[in-house]
Amino acid sequence: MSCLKETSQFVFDCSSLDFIDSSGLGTIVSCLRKSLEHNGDLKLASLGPQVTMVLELTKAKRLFAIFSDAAEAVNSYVTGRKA
Amino acid sequence: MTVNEKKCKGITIVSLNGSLDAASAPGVLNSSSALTDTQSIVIDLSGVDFLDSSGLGCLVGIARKKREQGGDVRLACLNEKLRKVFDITRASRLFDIYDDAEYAAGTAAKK
Amino acid sequence: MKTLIVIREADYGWLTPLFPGVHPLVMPICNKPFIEYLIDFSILAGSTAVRIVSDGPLNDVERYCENGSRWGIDISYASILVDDDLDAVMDKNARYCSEGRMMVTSGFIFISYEKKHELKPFVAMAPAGTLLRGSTGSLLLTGTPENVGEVREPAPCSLVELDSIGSYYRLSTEILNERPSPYVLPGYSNEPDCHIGRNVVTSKGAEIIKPVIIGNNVQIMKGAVVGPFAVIGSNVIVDRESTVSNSMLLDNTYIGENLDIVGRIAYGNILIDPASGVSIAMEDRHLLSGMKRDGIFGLGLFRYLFHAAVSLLFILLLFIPYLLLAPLLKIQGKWKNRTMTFQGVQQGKNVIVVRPSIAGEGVLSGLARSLSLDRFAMLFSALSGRVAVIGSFPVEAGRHQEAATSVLMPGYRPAVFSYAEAEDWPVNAEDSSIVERYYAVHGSPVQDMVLTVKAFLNRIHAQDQP
Amino acid sequence: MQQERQRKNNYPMNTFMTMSLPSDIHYARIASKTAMMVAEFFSGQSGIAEKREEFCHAFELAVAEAFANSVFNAAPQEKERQVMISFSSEKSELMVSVSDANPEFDPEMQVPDILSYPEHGYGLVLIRQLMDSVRYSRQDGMNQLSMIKNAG
Repeated sequence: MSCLKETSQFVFDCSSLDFIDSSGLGTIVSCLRKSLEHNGDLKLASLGPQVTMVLELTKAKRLFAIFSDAAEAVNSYVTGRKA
Repeated sequence: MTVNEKKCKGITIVSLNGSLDAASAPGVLNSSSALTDTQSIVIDLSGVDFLDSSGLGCLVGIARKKREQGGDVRLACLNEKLRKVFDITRASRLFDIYDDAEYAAGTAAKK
Repeated sequence: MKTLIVIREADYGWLTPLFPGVHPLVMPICNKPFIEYLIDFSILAGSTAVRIVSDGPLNDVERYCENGSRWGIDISYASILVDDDLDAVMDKNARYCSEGRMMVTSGFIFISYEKKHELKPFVAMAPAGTLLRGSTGSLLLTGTPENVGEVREPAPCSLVELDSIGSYYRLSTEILNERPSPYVLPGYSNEPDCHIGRNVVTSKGAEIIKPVIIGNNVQIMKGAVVGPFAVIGSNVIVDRESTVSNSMLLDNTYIGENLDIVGRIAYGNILIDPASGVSIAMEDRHLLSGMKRDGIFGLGLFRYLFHAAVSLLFILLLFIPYLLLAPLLKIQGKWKNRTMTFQGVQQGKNVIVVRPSIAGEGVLSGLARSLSLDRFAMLFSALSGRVAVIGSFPVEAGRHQEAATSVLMPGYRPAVFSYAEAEDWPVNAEDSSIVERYYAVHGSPVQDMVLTVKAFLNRIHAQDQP
Repeated sequence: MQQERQRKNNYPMNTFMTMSLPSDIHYARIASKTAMMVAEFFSGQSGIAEKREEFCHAFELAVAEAFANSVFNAAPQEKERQVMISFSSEKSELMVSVSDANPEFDPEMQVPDILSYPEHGYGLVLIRQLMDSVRYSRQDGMNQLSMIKNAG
């Protein structure tokens, strides 16, 4: 994650993500860990049904702030509002 | 394989007896003109104790020729062994199958 | 009275894509196939015979119900065409229907009833006509009533339509919740809301919360929580620290470690959300099955080396007996080399091995069998890494054509000896799969070696028995 | 477990019958009836009761199909050819193999769409559905179709 040098606050827009497996999930979780280490956060937006089910199944859903769309997620960094 | 015929309400019921298999199937068509003409018939299979894929192919051939010429074939009284062959090959999708030959002839006559 | 059960492919079209390979009539509802509820109902209503009629295939149903002797009634089957109406169906079964009173169920419907209300006199007295009707099915009576008397309204039964995965889920939950339950559910039960099947192993620290129904051959591992409201089928493992509540796990499902199954239906590697109908197939099986597909045959390199070493050991051990016995038995005609094709770890990738058969009752053939000389050639396949030295009992290619082996048996890994042989379980694909799966996940190289020796010794022992 | 062991011992792998018939369709009934009787004998020995009839019919029909397949696959001038049928068993499984020296054939043939009224091609479909395991091999100019069904 080279962009970690400039920022540590991320939003992953998942609207075009229609499938995730456990290694994909592992990557996202390690991204989250790195951003948290840099006092940032990684928020997820526009999750499809499959992705939501996998997150719930693996309990990973609890780790992320999840928003219905990307703009809302970006806004939350400014306003500090919770998901 | 023996073949018998009888009329019921104007419809011919052809009863087959014995085993309808690769050896006997070619002879069946010649044994009764009712199997090859254009009239609708009922084939009573209650006396058939063994049916293989050639026998099934023979019944399918009769149905095709009849239907091409405006007639029809109904089948009656399949035992469990025969029903299994029809089920596996999906041939049950091609035939009206009755559990009573005379009743099948009766409803065919009304049509 | 007789019953006619009419079900069409169009009635259950929604189910086929969700549960490929499962006929709706044998689809389990609380671990009991759907058709059994209808049969129970028919018997309670006074039927002595049931005929199942469909425009689709019925062989799966036939395999389960056979001729009905299990229930003490006659069960027969018949085919209809797609566009036959109910009159045509009755015509085609005229002989069966000729004896007067008939009860006809049509469509993919569940009939719920209460045991305490007498169904039989009600059905015997009710006039001909539709008793219950829904948008996708109905229950009707034909012929004159058998008894005269005053018909008590309303009918002591009601109709539940099964038209979506949501309705199937709701029905299962309802049955699980019903108390005292009017339905006889499989499994041992000393409380109405808890049914447990054969060979259910609950590890220390695992928790079961009622209401719950558990099938046969189930392992619930350490720290796992099952229930409330869980229907667990047969041959299921719920691995460490996972929770299953408000959910149904169908037969042959493996729930990996640390997973949350809440309000879901799981079937092999398929996970369904009954509320939305969304169904996902776990392409990487280990989300559900908790294992990785590493190595050439599902083993890591380290484990492979271990297996190769163990097979080398056995080759050295059996080399001399093989040289002595095999030619002798070949001359006697009792030793026949057979080339067998087994399903590999991956679907479609078969493994070809030599697995001779040793016939006869003599001392020599007995000795050869007890020394597992029939597996001798296979040890070389293990040495070259094409099969494992211990793992699953190999499934012959072509055995399970319809369903992928990996779905039927997650963790499948063909081997010289099987874990089932080591643990002295009955060796057949269905019963042994659970123990094989357990070791496929929790086994270690050392344990593999111990179990290989155990399997070998068990085979000697098996021959000693009279 | 004791029972399981006993069953293993009573039925070791055993080739108990081999027969050779002329490659002529009129012998198909002899082949299939024999198969049925072998299945009856075997299922009686292994003590299955409930599905016995189904088990025997499966063998009767599968052997009839395999035999007919063999005969129709032979070139017409090869009438003097033979079809070999052999029965063997292992534990609760009965195996029959049908072999001949005819040209190679495709055992994976699919049944054509039934609604187009196909008159041939159901044979191997039936065999595959009736038996638990079906294997085709071609070796030294011989076709061998091995079929196994579990009586348990």
